Amino acid sequence: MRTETYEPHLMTVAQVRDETADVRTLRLTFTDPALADSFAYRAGQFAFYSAFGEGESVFCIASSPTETGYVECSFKLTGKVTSALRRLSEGDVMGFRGPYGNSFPIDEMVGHNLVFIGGGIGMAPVRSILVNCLDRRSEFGDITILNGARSAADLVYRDQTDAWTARSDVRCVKTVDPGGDSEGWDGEVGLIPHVLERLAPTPHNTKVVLCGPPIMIKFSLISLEKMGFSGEQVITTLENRMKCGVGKCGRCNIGGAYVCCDGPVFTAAQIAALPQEF
Amino acid sequence: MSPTTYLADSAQAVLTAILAAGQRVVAPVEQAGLLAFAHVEQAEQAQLIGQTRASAKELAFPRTQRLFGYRFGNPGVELLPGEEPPAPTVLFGVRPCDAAGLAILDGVFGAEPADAPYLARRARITVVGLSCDQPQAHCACTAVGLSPTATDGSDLLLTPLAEGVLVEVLTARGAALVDLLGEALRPGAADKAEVTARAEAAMAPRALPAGLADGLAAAFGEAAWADAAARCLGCGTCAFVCPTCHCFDVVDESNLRGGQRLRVWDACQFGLFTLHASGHNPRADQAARYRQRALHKFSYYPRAHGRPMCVGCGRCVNACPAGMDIFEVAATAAAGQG
Amino acid sequence: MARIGVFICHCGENIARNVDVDRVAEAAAQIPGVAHAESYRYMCSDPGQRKIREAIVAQGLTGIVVAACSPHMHENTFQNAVEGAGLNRYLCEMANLREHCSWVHSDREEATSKALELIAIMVEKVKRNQPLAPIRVPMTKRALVIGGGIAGIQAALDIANAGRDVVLVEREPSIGGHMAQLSETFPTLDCSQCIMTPRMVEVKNHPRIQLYTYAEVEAVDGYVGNFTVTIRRRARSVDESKCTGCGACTQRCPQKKIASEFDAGMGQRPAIFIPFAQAVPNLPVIDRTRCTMFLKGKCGLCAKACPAGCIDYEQTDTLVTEEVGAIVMATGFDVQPPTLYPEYGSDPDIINGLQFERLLSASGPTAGEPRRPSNGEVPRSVVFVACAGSRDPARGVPYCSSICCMYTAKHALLYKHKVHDGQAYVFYMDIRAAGKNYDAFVHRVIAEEGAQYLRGRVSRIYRDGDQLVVRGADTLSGTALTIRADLVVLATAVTPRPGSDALAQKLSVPYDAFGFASEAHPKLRPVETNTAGVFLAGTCQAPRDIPDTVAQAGGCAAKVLALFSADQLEREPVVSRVNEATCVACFDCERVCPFHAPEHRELRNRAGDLLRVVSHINEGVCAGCGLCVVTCRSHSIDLAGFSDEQTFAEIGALAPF
Amino acid sequence: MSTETLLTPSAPDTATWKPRLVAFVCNWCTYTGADLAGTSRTEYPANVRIVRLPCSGRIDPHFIIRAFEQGADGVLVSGCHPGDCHYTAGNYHARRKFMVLHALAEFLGIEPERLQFSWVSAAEGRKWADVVSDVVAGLLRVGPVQPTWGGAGELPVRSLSEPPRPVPEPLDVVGELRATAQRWLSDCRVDVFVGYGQGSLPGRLRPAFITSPDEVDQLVWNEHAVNNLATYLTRGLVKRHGRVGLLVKSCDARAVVGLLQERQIEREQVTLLGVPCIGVEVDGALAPKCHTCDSAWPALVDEVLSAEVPLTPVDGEGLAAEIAWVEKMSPAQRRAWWQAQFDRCLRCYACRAVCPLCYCSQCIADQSRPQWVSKSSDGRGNLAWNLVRAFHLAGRCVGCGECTRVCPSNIRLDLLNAKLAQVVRDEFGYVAGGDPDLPPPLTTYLLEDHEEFIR
Repeated sequence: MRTETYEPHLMTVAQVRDETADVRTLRLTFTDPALADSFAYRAGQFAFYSAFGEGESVFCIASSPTETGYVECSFKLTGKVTSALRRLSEGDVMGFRGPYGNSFPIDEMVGHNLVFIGGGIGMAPVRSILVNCLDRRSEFGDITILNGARSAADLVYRDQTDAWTARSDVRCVKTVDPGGDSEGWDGEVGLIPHVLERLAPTPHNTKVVLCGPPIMIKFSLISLEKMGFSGEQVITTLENRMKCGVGKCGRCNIGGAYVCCDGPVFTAAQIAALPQEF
Repeated sequence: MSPTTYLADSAQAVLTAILAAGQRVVAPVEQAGLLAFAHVEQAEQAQLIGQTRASAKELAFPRTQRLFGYRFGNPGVELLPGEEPPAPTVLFGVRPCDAAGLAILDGVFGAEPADAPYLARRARITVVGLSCDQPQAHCACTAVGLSPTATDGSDLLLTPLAEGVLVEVLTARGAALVDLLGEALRPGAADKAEVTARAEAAMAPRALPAGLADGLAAAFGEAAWADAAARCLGCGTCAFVCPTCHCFDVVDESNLRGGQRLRVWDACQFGLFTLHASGHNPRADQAARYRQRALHKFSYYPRAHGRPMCVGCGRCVNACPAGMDIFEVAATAAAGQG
Repeated sequence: MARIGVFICHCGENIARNVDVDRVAEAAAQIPGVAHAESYRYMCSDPGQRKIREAIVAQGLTGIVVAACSPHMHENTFQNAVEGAGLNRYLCEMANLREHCSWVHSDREEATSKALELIAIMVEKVKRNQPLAPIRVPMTKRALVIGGGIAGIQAALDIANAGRDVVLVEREPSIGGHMAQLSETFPTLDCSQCIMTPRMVEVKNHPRIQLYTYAEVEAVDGYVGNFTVTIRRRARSVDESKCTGCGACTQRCPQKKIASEFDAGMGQRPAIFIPFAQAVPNLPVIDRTRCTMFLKGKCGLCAKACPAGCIDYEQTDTLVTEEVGAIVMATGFDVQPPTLYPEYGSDPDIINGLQFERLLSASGPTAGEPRRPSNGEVPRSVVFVACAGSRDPARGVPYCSSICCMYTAKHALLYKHKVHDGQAYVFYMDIRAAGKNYDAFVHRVIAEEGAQYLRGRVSRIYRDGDQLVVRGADTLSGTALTIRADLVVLATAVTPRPGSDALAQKLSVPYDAFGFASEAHPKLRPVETNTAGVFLAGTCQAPRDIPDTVAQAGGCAAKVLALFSADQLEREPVVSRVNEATCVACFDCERVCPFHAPEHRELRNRAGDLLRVVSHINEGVCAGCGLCVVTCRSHSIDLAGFSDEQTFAEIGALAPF
Repeated sequence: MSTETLLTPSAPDTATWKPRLVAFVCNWCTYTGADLAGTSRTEYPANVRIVRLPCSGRIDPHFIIRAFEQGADGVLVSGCHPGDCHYTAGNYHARRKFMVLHALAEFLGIEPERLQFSWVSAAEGRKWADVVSDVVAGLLRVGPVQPTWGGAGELPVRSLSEPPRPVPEPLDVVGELRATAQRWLSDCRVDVFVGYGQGSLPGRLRPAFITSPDEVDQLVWNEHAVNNLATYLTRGLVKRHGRVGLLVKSCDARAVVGLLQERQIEREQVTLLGVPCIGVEVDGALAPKCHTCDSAWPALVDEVLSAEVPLTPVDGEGLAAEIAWVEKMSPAQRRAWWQAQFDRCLRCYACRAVCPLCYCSQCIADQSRPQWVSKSSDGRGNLAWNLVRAFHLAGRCVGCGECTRVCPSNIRLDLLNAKLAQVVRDEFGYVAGGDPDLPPPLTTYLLEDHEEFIR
């Protein structure tokens, strides 16, 4: 492993996939084969991605630990670094350092029914743990997946969502906000909390993984509470700004917690106990 | 380790001996009308009265630090090393508050996963503290559990007495330095209690209320923060002169040929500090940002580490363009809650 | 990474002689982001362009640098080639290896390394280029002509006859301008009114011309293709819809002794008057500054006299708004008054050329017979002074007024024709008679008509009893001259019409220190201005004679019609754009923009509440100079094609590669 | 190549050194003129690299700073002759900016040879070649830019052109101040009154925001009333409270004029209470700005506190003397002196935070596309930041001196600002903060503006 805290590994872009007009997935492989072998991570962890010359950006690792030989990230075009990352094509070199942070408590999830809810690019961390669980399908109870987006054009992982829908051992629903459907849309139309209430998963022996924009999280939590879920049953992630990943730079500090070290995965109950500034 | 103590003629004499021993020394000097830590070659250059405008943290945590470099190829990128840490240095004449600041930074940067660039520099610094015998109007070390003669963070602490100076050896690194100094130091002991008492008596009475950490945490939602922060203009002066503030930004600088990744000081008072790429800002106004600073220092940190993330140097109060006083604001906010 | 293709042209030997193109190609391939680099003998040739197109397709190139000649030479060529391969044309840049390198540096080593750096600079730029699309602006195919002299009339008729609507605005009560005032025209001696009047009538009757006389342009908003013009129609105090032009009112007016503007003060008119017999429209107007009704509140004789009841003392100015796509400025000239030089004094018998025209005109106050203003007698000796104010930087204007030599010769000739025994003297500096048949005309005046031409200046004129004494010098013979004259005619300098500078400001047209409007380019764009869609005809731009004016007016019409030939205006997408999120609305951009492109845009939330006002650049107006970009302190404005990021990247490539 | 030399070229080997000249030129005249030099085969030194921009008005001073950062030994800026601008007036505006930049560069000790300006028309291929040859010859004379400035030996650390003057006894206006504030608040004329209250450290005052008539006793006035309260007008005060009552000294009032001029506030939003001022204290002495202040009475105010103002003649030359002191140094000394100043800059941005005329919602120092100003608090970044700031305040700085008062590193920003104010006054006849209806001097031009510095 490297000795310097901030120096990234060099990675090769192995595949570029466009999820939507502004969300792209990169598949990265280690240029150093020794690292490739020793590298391990858990679902929910995040990493820093370098576009040399422009800087670093933080995203969760969107691939599952069960998908070996590479890591994937999905990111939305927002600024200088993401637009530089979008300029990369297959074979180009970029930087990667990680994994950082805690992870989804998959061991605690074993034996439970699972509900996975992702909104927009929030589906990226959900995908990691979801694929991880699907790869160990027999260890879990009922699995419900809800992938929502503002519009049909903004739905990420559409092909995979359709593949999950086709499976008989999970219930998978995709939805778009009212007015966001377009010609040929074969999913639900409605805000995620509403569709969630329609799906009405049982709170009994169930864990919920919930990721997405702050406003969606807020209203989904209200719905979940109404449906009888406790704060401990709902697991989500915080997406604070970060620069170091090791609890030093101060950006992701919320109360006593550093999201980069103590998170990014929190239960709704844990978040409720934090100062409300995220 | 119980401190070994020595006596010397004066702090100046100790400095002379350190320089004579061939050590690289950074000490307070007067520059452009202000005291600043700078390289000294002769003991007379050092100005051992008063408080430096900036804290001593810069030597270990510089304003700008190259984390690594890179050169573009076609195709590919070649990584280049980060900065070469400076030569071993004696940081001389550090006031107990500043030394305690370094101790706090050591805790932050040393906590796993540790910060290698900081530690690389820090490992080469020997801190020679200098007790404070003439506190400033803004000094408040006693309010945060320190004293004008506190030893926290120093490898050696010099305390000027009526006759000569008391040298306390506090760490192995301090002892190693003493070994180089020869006859400038005489083994001996003296009581610094009187010095401490006199200096403390000279300080303006400042105290933080009991239960501040919990009181502030409870006051998080108070509307009063907006009033408290009304004057604050959101510059980074308080953080930049603070011995314990350590927020930083990581930026790239590059051209066609390559570039470098730098760590530069940052401050939680800047609006962009927490701004998400999406435009969402968890701390959208100055009140929230000021609250973060107050709570981080006097609530979050103390709850985890049992001491404030403040050494009472009072620099932020003194330097604030708008007359903000964090002690005052924290006490008021916590009291308002009670 | 970007995938940039670099194509290096040998330009035959032009580049290859001083630049080692193969070595440059090899080195250029090493520049980060360059996916392809090659050199070719003639990049601009068809095979050369094909190489570019093929490489774009085969290698998926994202940007192109053609290292060849100046972009002024072939940028368009290569942009077209790039577009032909499906890449946006603005993803192509040129490195100038010929004009800026191989042709100016003979040291092959130096030139070669510079060539590589020039390429690196453009590679760095093109990496940041954005695909741009031409800006299309809808167009109102209707023209505004300001000024109803011969220039405006000609432009209006040419445009209207080509089938486009025209709005013609004239400040005076009648169109016609100065040409209508002239007696005969040089060198052919056509009767000015005889050739002018039919054109004026044609304007009046033209179904495509909307004529506003006694009207002025109050405000001009908008931009090429989309101007909104506010016109102030001044109150004539006469109901145009009812007036038949019978003239009964003018007969009854008690005020009869007002100096006639049309007669240049040589004749008189009433307070309600028709400017001249052939006026178009042939309607009276009340001069409210002189009318007893307006000055004293009672009179009303004209109203009583009017059989149609069309006198309206209550009439007010009205504002009309017209939408037009192009504007022709044809505001014409004035001549300086004859009182410019104190040493010439101010004497009724010292007049300027325009006044003499009226004395010579058959429709003038003296029915064409020259008479002295002082006593009405026919002058027996007349002194003409050319350059009375022109080419005199100290006291007059430094420029040549261009028409004086000719009209002075004409005056001398016409005078001699009317007063056979009279003597004409002409003081001149030199004779500028460069037009067709002009020089022959002047010679004829000297040789056949016996006008005495004296090369020299007049130093003093004073009255001695009934006559004027003119003292001057004949510099050819070196003698001092004293001439007794009955009349002195000064060819005073031609100046722009008062107020034309204010109008130029409304039109965003620059003007020179004398007030003449500036053309976009003195040689190649003589009728265009730097404000797109605004053109110049006639003497508002510079002194000139009638044939030149008519030709220029025709040129304006052609430009306007060419503009109107497309349904939409297509403009280069090199325009400024505002980042509304960071704009602090200081509007310094508005202050500096020569084209008035920045506008105030209101940002509202969904409920319609006003959040902020920010700057917004009107793309139809923006000329892409980038001045606003530099002026904006928060850098909330950027210029497409020459963005801050592109330029910074170029500078970043300046470090030795 | 080490990382150190990757971005900032290392000290050049003088034996093989060739000057690097960057030319920013307009597309229509100079670029075409350079084309003509080519078609005429007019040889000139190969040291020049042209960056083409549409107009000299597009040549951002930041580009020039950036070029020096990237190792240029010299920069040449060239556009159309006056009157020839393709865009009518771009070069006239550019001329004013360049005038200021030229003066700033000179004041900082940048050798004139390194920053050159010219007008070269499309017809002047020969002139282009001559200008480049000349400028390159000049660069050969002055030699390479030293990667770090300095080497000028012992330098005075600050000027002492005038002995510090004692601070006059403050005028007794507190009673009337409180009464006025109380009246304004009671009459609902204002929603908040901004004045000075007692600070937490002895002898310090600080801004006080009074929202209730009962609180006016917090208001005080004395020689420690240093803050320019106008700054708060653009810091959310209006949004938070509504109508603002503001206590202003004459220098503060000038800042309000600037804000009105630049449309940052509406006159109706703010009610100004003028306080006659005969000087404030900074560092135990009369503030430098007060030495030359000739007006105890602020302009533009709605009401003014009455007081007997002793006649205090303008005393000494204030900053002008210090500017002259800086200018007396050799360019190399000046450069070193400023280098020492800028080296201390922490990039805390207190200067920006207190400046009433720094109101951008996003400062260019915080922008990353492009990274206008290097974030690093070292020679490069600090020079760029302080230059950019000074340039942005040219013709706008009202001389309240707040930036210098608050600088934790004692950087003499006031000298930079005052120098540019001098240039603007002498060249454009303009003094900032005078007339809210005048256009700021760098947003306008005169045909007859000086251009002796342009070839």
